[in-house]
Amino acid sequence: MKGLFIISGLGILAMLAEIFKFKKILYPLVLVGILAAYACNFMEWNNNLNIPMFNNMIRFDNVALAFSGVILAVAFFWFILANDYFEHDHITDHFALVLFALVGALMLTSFSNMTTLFLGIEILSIPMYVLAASRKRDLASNEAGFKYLIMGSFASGFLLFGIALIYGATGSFDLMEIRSYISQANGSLPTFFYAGVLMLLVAMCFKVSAAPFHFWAPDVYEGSPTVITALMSTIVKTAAFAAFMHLFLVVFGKVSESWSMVLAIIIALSLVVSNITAASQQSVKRMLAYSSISHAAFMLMAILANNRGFASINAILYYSLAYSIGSITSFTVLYNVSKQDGNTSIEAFNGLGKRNPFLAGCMVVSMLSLAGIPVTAGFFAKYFVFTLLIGTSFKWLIVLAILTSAVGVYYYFKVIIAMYFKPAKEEQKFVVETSHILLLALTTVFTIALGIVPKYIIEIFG
Amino acid sequence: MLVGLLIIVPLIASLLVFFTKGKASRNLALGLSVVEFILSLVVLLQYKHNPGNSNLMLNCTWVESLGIHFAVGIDALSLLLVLLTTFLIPLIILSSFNTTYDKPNSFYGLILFMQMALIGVFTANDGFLFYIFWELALIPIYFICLVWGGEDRGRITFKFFVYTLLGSLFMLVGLIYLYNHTGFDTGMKSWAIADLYQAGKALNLSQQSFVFWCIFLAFGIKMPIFPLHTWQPDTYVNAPTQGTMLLSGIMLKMGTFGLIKWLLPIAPLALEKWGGVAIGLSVFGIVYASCIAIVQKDYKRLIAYSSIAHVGLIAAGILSANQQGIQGGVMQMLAHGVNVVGLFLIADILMRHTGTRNIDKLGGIRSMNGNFAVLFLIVLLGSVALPLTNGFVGEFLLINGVYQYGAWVAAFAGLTVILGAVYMLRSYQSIMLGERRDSAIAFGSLVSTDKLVLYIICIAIVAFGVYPKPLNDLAEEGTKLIMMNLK
Amino acid sequence: MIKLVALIPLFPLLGFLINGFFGKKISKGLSGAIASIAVLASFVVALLIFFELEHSELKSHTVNLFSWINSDTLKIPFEFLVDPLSSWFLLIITGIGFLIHIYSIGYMHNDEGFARFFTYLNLFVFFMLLLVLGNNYLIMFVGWEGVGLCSYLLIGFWFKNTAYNNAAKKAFIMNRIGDLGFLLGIILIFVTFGSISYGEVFSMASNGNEGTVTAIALLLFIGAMGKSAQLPLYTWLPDAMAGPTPVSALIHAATMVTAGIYMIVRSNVFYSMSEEASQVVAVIGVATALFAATIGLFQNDIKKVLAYSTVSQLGLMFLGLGVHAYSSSVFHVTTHAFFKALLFLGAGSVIHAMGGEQDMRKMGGLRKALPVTFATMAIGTIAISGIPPFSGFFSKDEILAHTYEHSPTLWFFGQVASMLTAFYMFRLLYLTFYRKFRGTHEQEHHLHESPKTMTIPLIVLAILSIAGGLLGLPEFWGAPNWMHHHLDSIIKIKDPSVLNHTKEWTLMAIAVLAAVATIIFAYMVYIKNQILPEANDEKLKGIRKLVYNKYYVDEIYDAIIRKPLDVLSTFFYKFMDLEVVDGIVKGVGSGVTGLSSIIRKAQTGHIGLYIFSMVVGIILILFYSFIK
Amino acid sequence: MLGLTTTQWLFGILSFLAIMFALMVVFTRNPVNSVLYLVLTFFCIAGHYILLNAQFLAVVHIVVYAGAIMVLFLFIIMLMNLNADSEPRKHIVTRIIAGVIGGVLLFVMVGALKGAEQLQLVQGGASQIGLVKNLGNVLFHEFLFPFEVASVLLLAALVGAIMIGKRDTNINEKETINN
Amino acid sequence: MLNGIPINYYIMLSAVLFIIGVVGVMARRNAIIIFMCIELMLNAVNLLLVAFSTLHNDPSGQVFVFFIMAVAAAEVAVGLAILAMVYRNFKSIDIDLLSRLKN
Repeated sequence: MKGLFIISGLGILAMLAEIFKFKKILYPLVLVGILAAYACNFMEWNNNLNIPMFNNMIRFDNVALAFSGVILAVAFFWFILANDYFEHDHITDHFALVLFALVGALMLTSFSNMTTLFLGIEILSIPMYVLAASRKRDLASNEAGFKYLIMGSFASGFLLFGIALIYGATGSFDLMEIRSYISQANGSLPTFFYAGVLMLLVAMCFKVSAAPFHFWAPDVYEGSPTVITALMSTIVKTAAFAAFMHLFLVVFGKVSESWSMVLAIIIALSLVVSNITAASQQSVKRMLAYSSISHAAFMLMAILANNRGFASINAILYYSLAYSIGSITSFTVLYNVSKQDGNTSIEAFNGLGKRNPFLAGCMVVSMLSLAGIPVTAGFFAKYFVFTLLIGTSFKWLIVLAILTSAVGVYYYFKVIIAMYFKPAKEEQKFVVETSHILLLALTTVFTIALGIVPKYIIEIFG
Repeated sequence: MLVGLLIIVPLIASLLVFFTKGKASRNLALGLSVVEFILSLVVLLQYKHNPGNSNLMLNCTWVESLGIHFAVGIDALSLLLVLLTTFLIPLIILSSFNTTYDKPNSFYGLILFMQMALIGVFTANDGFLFYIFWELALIPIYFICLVWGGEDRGRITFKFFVYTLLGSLFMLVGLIYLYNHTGFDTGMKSWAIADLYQAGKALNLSQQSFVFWCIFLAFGIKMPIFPLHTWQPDTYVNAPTQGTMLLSGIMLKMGTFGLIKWLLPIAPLALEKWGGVAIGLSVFGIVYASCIAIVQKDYKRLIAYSSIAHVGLIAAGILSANQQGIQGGVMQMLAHGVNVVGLFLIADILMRHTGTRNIDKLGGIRSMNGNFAVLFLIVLLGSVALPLTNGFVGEFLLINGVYQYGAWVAAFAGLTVILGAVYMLRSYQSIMLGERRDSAIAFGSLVSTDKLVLYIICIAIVAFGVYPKPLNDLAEEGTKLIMMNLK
Repeated sequence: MIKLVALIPLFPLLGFLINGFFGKKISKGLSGAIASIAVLASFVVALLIFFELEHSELKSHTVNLFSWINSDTLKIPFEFLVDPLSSWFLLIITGIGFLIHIYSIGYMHNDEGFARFFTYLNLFVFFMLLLVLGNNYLIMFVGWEGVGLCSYLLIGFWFKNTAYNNAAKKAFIMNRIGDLGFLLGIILIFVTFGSISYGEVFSMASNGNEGTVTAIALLLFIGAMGKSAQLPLYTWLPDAMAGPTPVSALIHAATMVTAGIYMIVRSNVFYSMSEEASQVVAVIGVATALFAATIGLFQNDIKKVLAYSTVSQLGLMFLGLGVHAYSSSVFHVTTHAFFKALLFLGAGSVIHAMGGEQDMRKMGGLRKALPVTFATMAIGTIAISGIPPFSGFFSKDEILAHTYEHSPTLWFFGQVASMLTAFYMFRLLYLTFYRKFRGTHEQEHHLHESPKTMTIPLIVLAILSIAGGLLGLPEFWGAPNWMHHHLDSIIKIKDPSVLNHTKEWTLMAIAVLAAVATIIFAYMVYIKNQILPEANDEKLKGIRKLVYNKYYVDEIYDAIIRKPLDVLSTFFYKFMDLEVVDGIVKGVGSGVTGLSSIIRKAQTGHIGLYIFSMVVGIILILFYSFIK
Repeated sequence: MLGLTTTQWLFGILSFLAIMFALMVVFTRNPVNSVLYLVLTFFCIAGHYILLNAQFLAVVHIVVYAGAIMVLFLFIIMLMNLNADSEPRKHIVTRIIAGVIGGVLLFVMVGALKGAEQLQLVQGGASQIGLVKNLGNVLFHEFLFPFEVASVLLLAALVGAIMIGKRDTNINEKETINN
Repeated sequence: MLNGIPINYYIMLSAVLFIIGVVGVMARRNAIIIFMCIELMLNAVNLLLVAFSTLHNDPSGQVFVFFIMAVAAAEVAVGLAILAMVYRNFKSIDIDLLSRLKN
């Protein structure tokens, strides 16, 4: 709760920094602020006095806290990654926007009312539109921002329509009430309520970029500045999944029969489309975009398993953490590599194993993790999903997932092969700034540690 | 505790080696692997002294809520394979002394890391742990092949990796499926092998068949069994010699070992229904691979195919699921491990001394170096399973076991006795005998390390052919255990 | 003493090890001496054991060394069996082995592979002894394969010559074919009786059912076919003459090739139980005898003639086995060992004198130059032709007599075969030693009698060939058939049939007359009208051409086995493996990438399309959920 | 007349007009016109609000949309001086497809939005919920938090708009390459 | 006021308006028109919400509409800013021209 306030406060501070001339200390200030927010999260852990609040507009229960913890941690890493991204004019605006986006993300972990859901999504999205387009001279960036904007607002149209229908059926925006209403009504709900649920499903699937609502993602990811892409594929995704999970596990879990099959088909579609399309990508950045779609599909599987109790939530939490850390690593490497000769194509990685063994090593670990090879975090993430799903009637999805993830291995390993097997254009080594080295070391260790001792995350909710 | 040490030592060793440079790393690696070998001998003594020794069991919880334990233990079977591993790794390292690899520290580090994973696979008593080690073994060999491999290694190693990974993922599904059926009585799901056995036996035929094929796929690819083998020859040929040795000498045994410990006891019903198909594939693979070996020109590729043939027989014997078959499988694993390493070393020596592995370009080396010819001959006899060589015991028991499954199957499988002689003698003749070819002119006397390794291997071949009892008793004991679980 | 039976194979093993490791360092004389002494030592031990056994009540002793292979119910100890049969074979092997070792010292004295040769020879003796000593089928199999290996090594002894290497390889592989049958037989025995030790198996044999026993008998016989060069697996033996002549004498005449007979005599129970199996053995035997004999008629290579005669003699022995005349066959094995070894060694001495020439068309008139060789060889020839009182006559006659009891037809063919034998053997004698010399001048100049080391063994063997018959004088002469009594204890099921004396006398008479007649015919052909074999092979016509080229059997095998195998292999490799199996894998790969390049086209970059897809998706979802 | 009450008449007329104008928005070629049609649509919707006793909302609606947002649109359009002939048009096929898809969507929606047949709107001036006082209460008690957060949203929008709109003082060209 | 109108009518009406908006988005290339169509969709939702709030006699529906308006305003502000920028760079706001990023 306090974390939310601290971050919004930081945002406003950032805005004022330009006027009151403390640009210089802004960066450390933000880092400290995030750590402070993190600390608050810790303190609120397990003391349930402060939920629900504001007549149950948001509730920071442990799940919410855990997810905000993930988001804040990743945000911290992201700021380290992005430090030199802010080294140009109106840095303050960027800070402000990112922080406001963070506020939205935190709201999505903790919302407990359709209003806060909607506002959260918009607060998260609108700054992202701007940030995607933040390279004003760069046509790709423009296009990315523009596409994101149009598609995003179009999707929120459906989101709202769904909310409206659900409101119409249940007469409330409060998730708890909706939930109790569903359980009382047991089955005698009007048809258009289900229509509303499905529209919400569609809107959320758009946000997490699942096929066939994924088309925006690759273009936007590719067009945006790399660091922003990193932001999208980590924080935005995690937040969106927190929201998705909250809606469809906690609230609509009882009516799962109305949406599970649809979701299953969406997952299957996402798996196939994303992995197969990624196989022939030349730009690593774009490849990562597609891979993020397939990971989304995996996380959706955990939701599909719709496990009462905490298993699904655990799985999603673990998965989003593993995935975010993994992609932060890979994006950091990508960022540094592409800084060398300015393109994100796979050729840029040729001979990296010689040019900068450290970067190459970290990239290998992150690729292994994303591909789901033991003992990296990515493996456990997939493993939990499988264990959840094998108990359900959707076993065929596992088989599909395995087949497609074999394809996944193909494109992840293309990078590794390029690094160790293809000769580099120019042999000379290049240096990486210390902050990034630290970041990479941290995330890499984290990735492996998560894989070796997953219990601290997986048993977090007891 | 001791068994824990068995796994830790190579891990530490690999880390240490990573931080060395140049010659130091290979010497260090050799030393440490020897230490590991001695350690395994200590384990052997402990086991002989008291099989139930608490030193030979280690079981600490890993992820309590998921019933995952870090449970490793030494029983007769695993002991044998651990010994094989720890015996071969020093030889493999020693055999590399005449080739200079760049980044030697990572090269030897990876080998030792792989040793850790292999020992883990052989000792794991927890399904999940088994899978983890299984995959861990894959990564170092992949990089060994990718970084130090031959031409076109990018594509080939990738094929190898995806192939095996796909298989093991299916195995994971099968295991998870079992895991999901554990603990109906206790209510606590568990990965412990005993519980998996129990769960497997409780399943009905169709469920067992699902599990059977899922798991069999992984092992079949690893060994490899006939239609799943195409990754193997390319990989063997392209990998650096030490990589090939690791792959064929030890890693291949993961599959056969898995069949014994992780498939037979789990799905008895499915074995009855589908065992025939599996055996059919393996047995066909024997003849198929042998025939292909006959027309090979590249000696390394020839060995690769011969290895498929041998493994086919091993698999058939194991799948026939009787005492002789399984025990023969175990014995043959050990024999094949030693022999194939010897053969690949010989291929490497040929390459180094003559610059070619094409058997048509080679010839008359015997007249240059009779000593080498004799050693070569002994290794060769071992792999054609001549009596009083280590290969024979296993092969006899295997054919015996298969015969008990079906006389005609055994007769067909027995063709390996003939075809094996055909391609082995043919290659030996055109490499060593006849008038000396130009390629052989440079063929001087062997380097001391090569000689040493070959001598050790030949001694092992003859010694365990004449007096296999020590190994054989262990194999018998281990097999009896499995047979009990099959009941 | 019997307890020390392990010494018998041990000595040659030691000889093998010493020569193997230090052969290059020590002098030729020494290594030759070591090898010969090793064999001599084991001969002595064998002799002692033999007599001890003669006097002991208990006729079979087992000596356990160590337990070899154990698998649950399958227990295979490394165990030796000393009984009349094995002890007799021990004597043959070590005795003749020793003579041939001595001979080789002279024969090989200027070969650079001298030490290597004796290494192999000792190793062979070791395995051969293992073969006959083993107390269970697997030990026999060990020796079985071991001698196969040694014959491979010795045939290809001059490894620079590709033809020799091919011969060696052929021998090994053909033996392997037989061995597979043998192995399966052993396994079937284990599966049926739960053991493979002779004692237990034979005691239980009676309660094995007819079919199984037949199967066992036939499988074992396949093994015998390979080792003892019977149809259709005989072709390796003539080629095996590539090896040094002492090898041909020891391995391919006296000992190894008789392993098949040993094995069948050993397992006589099965054959006595199964009439079908016995008939198969008999028919194959007589067929081989006849077939090989005909080929022998037109061979010009002196060793080839002897080789085919060996095959045909072995055929006779199997004929004997087929009619349950086990002791007679062993008897013939013995006598054959004597005179065939003699003949080979004699041929060796001839070749030695001719400076490596083996073609009889280039010889002639050697009896003056090589008196000892001539005399001994003449004795051998007479012995093999079955002229009384030489040894060959008794053994052969015994077999034929028993054959007649079972089937006169078989007897007839057997008789014909022995006539042919007599013919080509005398042809050999005439062409080699009579008439005038047909070789080159320097050959004629170099002609010389062989050294003592070579002639002494010849003489010894000659004596044996003459006196060998005493071992088995026919019963109906009132004389004791020693061999028969000796082996009595190991023949589990006795052959009841007995022949009346008049019949036996007639048979014997027919045999002798036939032999004499053929010899006279041979004399007519080669001495009186001085006929020479066609100088160049192309001129041969019709049946002679066919026979001369050994009925083209090798070519036929080439056509129906080797070529198809090659074709199949190439098909498997080039098509199945590279195209189909690997092709599928590759296909999947390229399929994915292809599909990928198609699917990515859907990502046109036009927002319009994205919106379209989204709306269509929604429509489908709603449709699926609500319009039912 | 026709058994329809005034309300129903009003509803019918307003709905008809709203749909008409909405269609015009989509199908008129000239952007300026479609803006104006959209304004008209909004007015009709405002009418509906009044019918539904949401008077305050109706007023706000007019003010915000017609007054602010649409003006913004017009402003932009003028800025770019777009007009009928500069207007790009999708291919006729595409437009037909769009129409068809719209039809299908309507069809499935009709199918999906069943279940409210029995529900009647609670009528009569009794309903006070639409009044400022009432709404204010709800807004500042129940919805206080969203209200506050909305300010963050607006701030974000503000900052974003400024950042996009403002000319860069120094463009370091490095960033224009797409990484 | 006077007697009632079935809620269904309102649902249908807003559905129709919403769909018209969707069709507009699909059928036009001019980014600004597309934007307006999205606004139309939002208004359809607003109408629906108000109708429901009257149905349930519950003000929160109408309050929600305020938030939607706020968000709409914000979106339009940002959106038009981006549009202006795009126009500056591309000299057009035809969405079909913005297809550099694809495949």
